[in-house]
Amino acid sequence: MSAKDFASAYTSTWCPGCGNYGILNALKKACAVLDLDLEQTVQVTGIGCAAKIAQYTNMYRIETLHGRTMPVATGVKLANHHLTVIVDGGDGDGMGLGMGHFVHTARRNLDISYFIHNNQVYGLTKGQTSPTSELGAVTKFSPAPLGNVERPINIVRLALSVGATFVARSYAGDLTHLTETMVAAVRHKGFSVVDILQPCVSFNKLNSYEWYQKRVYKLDTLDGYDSSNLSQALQIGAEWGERIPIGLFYQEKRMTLEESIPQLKDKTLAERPVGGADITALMQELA
Amino acid sequence: MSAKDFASAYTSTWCPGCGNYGILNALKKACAVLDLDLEQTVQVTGIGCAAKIAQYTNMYRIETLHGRTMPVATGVKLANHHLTVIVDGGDGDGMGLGMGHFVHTARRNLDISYFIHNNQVYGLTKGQTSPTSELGAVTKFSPAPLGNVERPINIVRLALSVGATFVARSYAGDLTHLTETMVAAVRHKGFSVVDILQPCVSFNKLNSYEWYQKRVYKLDTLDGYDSSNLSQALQIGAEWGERIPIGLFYQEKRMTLEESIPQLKDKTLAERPVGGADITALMQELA
Amino acid sequence: MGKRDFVVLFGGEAGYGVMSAGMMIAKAAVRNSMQAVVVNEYPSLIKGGLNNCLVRISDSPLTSFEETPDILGAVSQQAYELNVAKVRPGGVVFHDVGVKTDKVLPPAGVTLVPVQLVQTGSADMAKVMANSAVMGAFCALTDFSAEAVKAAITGEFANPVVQTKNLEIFEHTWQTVKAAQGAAGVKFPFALQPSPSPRMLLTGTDAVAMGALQAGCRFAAGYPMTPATGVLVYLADHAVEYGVVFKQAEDEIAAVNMLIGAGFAGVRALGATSGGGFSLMTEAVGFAAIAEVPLVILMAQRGGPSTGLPTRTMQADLNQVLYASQGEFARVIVAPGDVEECFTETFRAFNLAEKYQVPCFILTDKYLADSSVTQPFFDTKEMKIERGKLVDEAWLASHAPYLRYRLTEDGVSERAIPGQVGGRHVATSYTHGEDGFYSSGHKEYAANEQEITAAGIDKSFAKLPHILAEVPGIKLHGPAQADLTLIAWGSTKGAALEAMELAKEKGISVNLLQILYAAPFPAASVMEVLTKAKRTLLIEGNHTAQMGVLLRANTGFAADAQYLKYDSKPFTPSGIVRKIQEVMSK
Amino acid sequence: MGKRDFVVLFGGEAGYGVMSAGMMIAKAAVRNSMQAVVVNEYPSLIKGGLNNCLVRISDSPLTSFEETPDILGAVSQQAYELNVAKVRPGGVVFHDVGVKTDKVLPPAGVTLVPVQLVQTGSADMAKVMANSAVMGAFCALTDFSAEAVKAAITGEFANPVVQTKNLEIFEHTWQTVKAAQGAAGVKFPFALQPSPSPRMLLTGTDAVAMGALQAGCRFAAGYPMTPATGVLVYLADHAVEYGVVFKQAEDEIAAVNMLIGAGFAGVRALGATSGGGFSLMTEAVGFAAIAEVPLVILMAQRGGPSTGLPTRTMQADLNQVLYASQGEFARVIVAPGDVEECFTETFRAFNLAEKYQVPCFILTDKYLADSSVTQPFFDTKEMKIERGKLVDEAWLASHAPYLRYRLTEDGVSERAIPGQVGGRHVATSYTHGEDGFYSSGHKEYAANEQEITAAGIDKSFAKLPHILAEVPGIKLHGPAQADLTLIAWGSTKGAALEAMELAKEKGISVNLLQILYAAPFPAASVMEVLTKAKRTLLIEGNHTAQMGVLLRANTGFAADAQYLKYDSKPFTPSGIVRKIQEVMSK
Ligand SMILES: Cc1ncc(C[n+]2csc(CCOP(=O)(O)OP(=O)(O)O)c2C)c(N)n1
Ligand SMILES: Cc1ncc(C[n+]2csc(CCOP(=O)(O)OP(=O)(O)O)c2C)c(N)n1
Ligand code: SF4
Ligand code: SF4
Ligand SMILES: [Mg+2]
Ligand SMILES: [Mg+2]
Repeated sequence: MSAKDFASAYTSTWCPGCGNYGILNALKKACAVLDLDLEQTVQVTGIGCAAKIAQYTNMYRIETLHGRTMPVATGVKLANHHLTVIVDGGDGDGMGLGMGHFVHTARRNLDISYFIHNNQVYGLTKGQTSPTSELGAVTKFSPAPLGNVERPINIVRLALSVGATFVARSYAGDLTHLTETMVAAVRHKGFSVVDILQPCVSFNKLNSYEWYQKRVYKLDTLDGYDSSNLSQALQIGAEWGERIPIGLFYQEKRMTLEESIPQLKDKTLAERPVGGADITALMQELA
Repeated sequence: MSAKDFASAYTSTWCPGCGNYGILNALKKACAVLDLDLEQTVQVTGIGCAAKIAQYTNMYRIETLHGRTMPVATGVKLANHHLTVIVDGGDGDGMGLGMGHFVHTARRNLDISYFIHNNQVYGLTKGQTSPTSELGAVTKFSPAPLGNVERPINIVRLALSVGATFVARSYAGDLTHLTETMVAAVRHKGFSVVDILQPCVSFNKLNSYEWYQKRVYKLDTLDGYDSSNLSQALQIGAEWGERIPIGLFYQEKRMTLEESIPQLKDKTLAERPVGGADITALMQELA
Repeated sequence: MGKRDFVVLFGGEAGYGVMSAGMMIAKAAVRNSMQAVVVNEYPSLIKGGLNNCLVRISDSPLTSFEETPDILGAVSQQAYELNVAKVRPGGVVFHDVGVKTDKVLPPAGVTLVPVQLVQTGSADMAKVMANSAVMGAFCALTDFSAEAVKAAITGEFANPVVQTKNLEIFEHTWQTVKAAQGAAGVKFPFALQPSPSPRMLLTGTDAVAMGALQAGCRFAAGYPMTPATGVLVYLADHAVEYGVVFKQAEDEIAAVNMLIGAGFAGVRALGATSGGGFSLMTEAVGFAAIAEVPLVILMAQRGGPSTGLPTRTMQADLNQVLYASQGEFARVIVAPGDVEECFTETFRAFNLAEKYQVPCFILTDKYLADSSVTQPFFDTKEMKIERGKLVDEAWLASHAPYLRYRLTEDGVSERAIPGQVGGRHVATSYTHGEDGFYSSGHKEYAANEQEITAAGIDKSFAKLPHILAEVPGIKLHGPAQADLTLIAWGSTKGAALEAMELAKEKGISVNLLQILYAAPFPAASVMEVLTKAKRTLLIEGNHTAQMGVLLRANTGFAADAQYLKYDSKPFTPSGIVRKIQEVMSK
Repeated sequence: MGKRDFVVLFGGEAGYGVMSAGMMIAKAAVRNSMQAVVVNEYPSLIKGGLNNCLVRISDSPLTSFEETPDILGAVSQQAYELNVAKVRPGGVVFHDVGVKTDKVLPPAGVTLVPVQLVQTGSADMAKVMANSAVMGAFCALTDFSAEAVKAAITGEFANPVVQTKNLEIFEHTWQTVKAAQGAAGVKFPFALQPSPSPRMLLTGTDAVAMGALQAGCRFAAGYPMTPATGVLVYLADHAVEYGVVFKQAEDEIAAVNMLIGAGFAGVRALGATSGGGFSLMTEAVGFAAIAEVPLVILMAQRGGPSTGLPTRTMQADLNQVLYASQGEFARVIVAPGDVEECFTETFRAFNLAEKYQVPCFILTDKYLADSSVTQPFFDTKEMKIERGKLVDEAWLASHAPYLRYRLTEDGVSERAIPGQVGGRHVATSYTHGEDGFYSSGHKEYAANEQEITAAGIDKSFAKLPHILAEVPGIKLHGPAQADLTLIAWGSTKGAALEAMELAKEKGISVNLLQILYAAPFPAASVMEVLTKAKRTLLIEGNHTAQMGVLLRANTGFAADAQYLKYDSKPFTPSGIVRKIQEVMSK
């Protein structure tokens, strides 16, 4: 199958030039490279511009509530762990309302791929500060002259700190890199997080294509970068300013939650018959 | 004033031997050392055994909802930043429901002291797995033989990763150390987190006094430990097993949220008069 | 009228095992043809607070709490002081020798018997062993079969050392009390004989969990919250045998969204929480509804508002569940009145959730969740799994293009689940068209956004008459015609049923309209009964008569009188009878 | 009857500035003694979806939406296609030259005028400048004062380059259209003349924010959610001048709990959200209630359920707000019907929240929040701050020991705030005694736990009659006696008022019962009106007649007829009149 087989019939409503187009294209390409079985794939999204991607793809999809992708994806995966589960959502969605879920999902290590469309702003609600907005960022909620006074969250560092087993960053303006990163993330058996730098042409005038283009560099251009070294990853992950590293920061093999549950050994829950349970033993326990 | 001046008139209902007694005693002693003005101090707690501490102290107190100490404390502090704000809550309260708030409160860096009574279990609800429970821990929600399969949260490391400006660990069984740590935390201008190892004699048979006694050692016994070095703190903070470090991991001076808001320069919000606002200019804007 | 019941009350601080003592006495009774009710009351404290275990035993059906002990066993000072006034005249109080009885005197005609209940030895052990001493004293003072109790003790303690130790203490206390007391005592009035068929002593909690397993529930997610935790613990404990996964979530928001994920993926899933946790689930309830993902949640009420009284009972959360989440959509709320209904209606809820693709709530309360009653084994033969319009790949292949949200007469569309060939679609929390696509402002939808919006809401409400037609919305208990019709719901059923019998003995003919389904509201069946009612008395465990308000809102009918109770204690038959007499004397 | 209004509709995809064009026309009119209503409609998309800006202008009061344009300006194909059918006979449609008009023909008697609306030059600039072209064409075709519009343009653009450019385009388009069109046009029927006193053109959003500032609100916390975001943006924008702190929270749970913290510390605070965010605030609502911390929240309804239709209007969340959170407690819900009430009732809500120490909700909707109307300057002289039983240190000193939750006749206790000497206490989400201490099972409380539980709930409800006595629960509009009484609430007021006038012209005497307070429900005043009503028509923007149900539940009264609308569009006077005629013809 080719990338176009992964598109829905609907017209996109993103702003012309929005970074989400790049992400959608990369995702479709990645699906083609992975030769994903559409019937066996579930895309879970939140609410926001980013999350609308579910309207433009064509696997099984569930567009959840703002901030609740992680638990819905967890439910899907535990119900049928043979499914490929891909999550897309915004930085607000994931790092605002979704923060608690993110931390806990990371430590659980389910085999889920999480693509965060990080435009450092609340797009769909027309431009408020996001948890990843730069210090001083002027938005509708943090007006000039002061701007944002809360230290932004570095998604890569956070993901590393809370136990994600695959942590990468990519850029919506680099289709090849993003496609490759997505492919690797889906192939990774465990919780993979990709922080995708995504220009929002309408509400984030600061972090533009030009801004990123000047700063972004690839980790694999660093001599001897070792993606199995967590403390190195944490250290380089902290870099954000004149230079912004993209690539695979860290990958680790750790047992997934699904693997650790004996009930999921031979069958998925979805495969088990509904009904036919014999509760006699339970009744006897109480007699 | 002495420690007993900081006690309420009510009988405690903690189990005999509970680590919360040690924490309460240390808190009262710390209040005495700090010579806290009770009328200018607010204790914010959640819901759980730990949170009941608000019933046994006698400053201004607000016993909030399970998991919501951080935002309530934030509201109190922004409303009246001259108040000393102390937060007490359980590990479930803070790291379960409260996780998102914790991360965001840390990055905001308000001048609040947060004492987490970490008994690695849900005490008040009679023994379920907490986000800090050990791997393999057998509880009502993670029964034998499997026990807990989710990687526990290391509060110290998490606090360091998300930007707390004072991060310490202490132990309910060491009154002196705990008192000193609390005193330093309250004196710190910024968000201070103290992870307090607290035996729960009723529902956590694993992490007992004896267990801790064998493992706990003081950071200041380490040669050249430098509490201004974040990466060292992160590294030592990761230690958890045969040896468990306690003490001040990290301290940093950073502008607090209150300090960054110009409206709070001369007066607290609570001091400003209610009423008397002149909205003529606002009306003119719209005419 | 002969004696209806024999009531035992054991009291003591947590740790003395009064609850397990009560349960063992009840087990001994139930295994020997008796009917029993066991009601535990305890504060939201780990230690120190008073635990009461009330056991009512009879040779005829018992359905409720009634706190008039024939015999009180008080392990501690508090247990004595707070309970002694409740003892019936002619009753007996045995108490630990350490208890001072001079501060609070017993009622006239009540005998005090000091007994060594707290044992010597290590503090914790001494306390725990107290339960066997309590049982020994109880048997000695009532002539309740020591053999039956010893059998229960033997069954309870698997560890042979503990078993022997407990039996010894039981025996020793029995001997001592027998020797010392002579005449004092209150004889257990019923004849024990082995039950011909096995019967359970089970709680609402057990029954809901068993109903879920019977219904093929394979996934549960939750966060501890009294009094709902028990169901989750039950499922966790039986997860491996029954092929169930229980996931403890970081909060109730995560829990309910995990359930929705599992439901979307085609797996039957159960959540369990109480008011505070349900508050956090509010938003997701609407999501499940608009995405038409089946959802089943046990909502066990406790004392409120807010954190309130975690371990006390109330029926004050009906409105919360009725109206949770923004906007309007169909939902099902069933409020079982007893453990049997907990079982059958939980089972039914799973069917309804899938057939109608709606959120279903099982509304219980602390009292129902925690109290044990005698129950014959459930007959599960006729219980049929129904998954409604869950389609298979063959159907999908012959009905392309598949429209997940096809508009139909009954409001229910064909449902495909991930993994099926031909069923791909988008489920969404947005208002959407038949294919799930978001309707607002997209070119493809802009022209008919208004129609789509209204059609989506109509679709949801089109389900209601169909649901109403298949559920037992109400039950009428007692005579078809009566001088007074009680209106009650949920756990109040038990006390109301006993009150009905008591009233009959007093010459008042009473029947009971039990409202089993609060949503969809069974207005027609309710009115069929009420139009025939001579006089009505509404009984609810809350302040604002929530069911009464719902009744009036739906039918215009207002009850003649109300008996509202919101003091954190369950209703009693005697309390209801008093109210009946008051109403009838007007 | 003469022409009542002149209606202008501008349509185009986001980015063309049709909303700002409409606002400038309205400003020009309002500054020149006209009354105007501006209603913006846009989908929940950033770009691409159709934005409509409807401007109604009249020399007499206008209170509502009515989509029958005399003139339509269509910047894009979609704007033309989806709007052209709405134009009144005799009306004019001007459209960008790029629009193809052959696919959808205009109604009979409507003239089409092609105009170069989208400008040349850089894509973004070209779009933005379109608004000046739209205004130029509008003035040319209607003879609406170009001078007045140019003054509005000059006021709008501070940047001189942008200002000049816009004025140029305006002028150029005006000239071109005038030159080319000759006779085509529809004359603006009212005479403009400078307004004697300044009047605002303001939205419900502005009015709520201004009411809060007038009330001394010093703190706000929130998370963006359409259509509530505007109030937070307003406060953020004016924070420094008015000594207010606005804190963006990580979610709505944090927001509401920050508000509670601030309220506990004695600061007036405002939250603002819509249904989904309010769902997340549910649990804290009960916390504020039981801890008796004042809380004020703007709840702006949008299309539901769930994420629903973020930018569309509905009145379907009344029940959600009425019953949010477990357990039972007093709350206040006011549903302003227009911008003036948004201002006055927001102000009042802050007083009520402190006087009665209860949660207060201001219930608006997308339509009210976003639409602009003409409003004279508010007269604030009589607006008095009332903080109720907030005590001072002198009082505390003379009333030791201080009991924060003292039981009183009106249910309100003296309130101390941190920092005060002598006021230390514990506030809690648990059921508690008068001193705030948790009551369940503690030795000090065990004996009277039941009394404390019931007293706490009674205390909350004791507040209601006092609140009821001081709020304007209802308003009766129109004649005291009428053939038909409309019952409406919230933003429906505006359309109902105009419908009342229209009906009068048709010879039907109609009045309007506006229910302003949904809680406490003003049953007595409502019934005073309704017992006199000859016939009643209930009008609500939802499917289940939520206010009608509340009315029936509280009074037994059921309206004779209902007009329910839940298609995401606001009510119109003409729609209501049609319904009135239908009802009266039965
Ligand atoms: C509970 C809740 N609160 C608020 C909203 C409103 N809302 C919709 S999208 C959004 C933020 C979008 O920001 P982000 O997640 O970064 O996505 P983006 O639009 O930038 O891609 C918000 C606040 C909501 N839908 N639900
Ligand atoms: C929303 C909500 N969910 C669940 C509960 C029930 N609950 C009360 S305390 C508690 C956990 C206590 O654990 P922790 O915070 O670690 O405190 P501890 O009792 O161990 O000191 C829970 C789950 C609640 N009160 N509110
Ligand atoms: S607002 Fe920003 S993120 Fe949203 S579609 Fe437009 S450019 Fe993209
Ligand atoms: S249950 Fe544990 S934490 Fe709670 S009081 Fe008892 S020992 Fe302490
Ligand atoms: Mg974003
Ligand atoms: Mg704990």
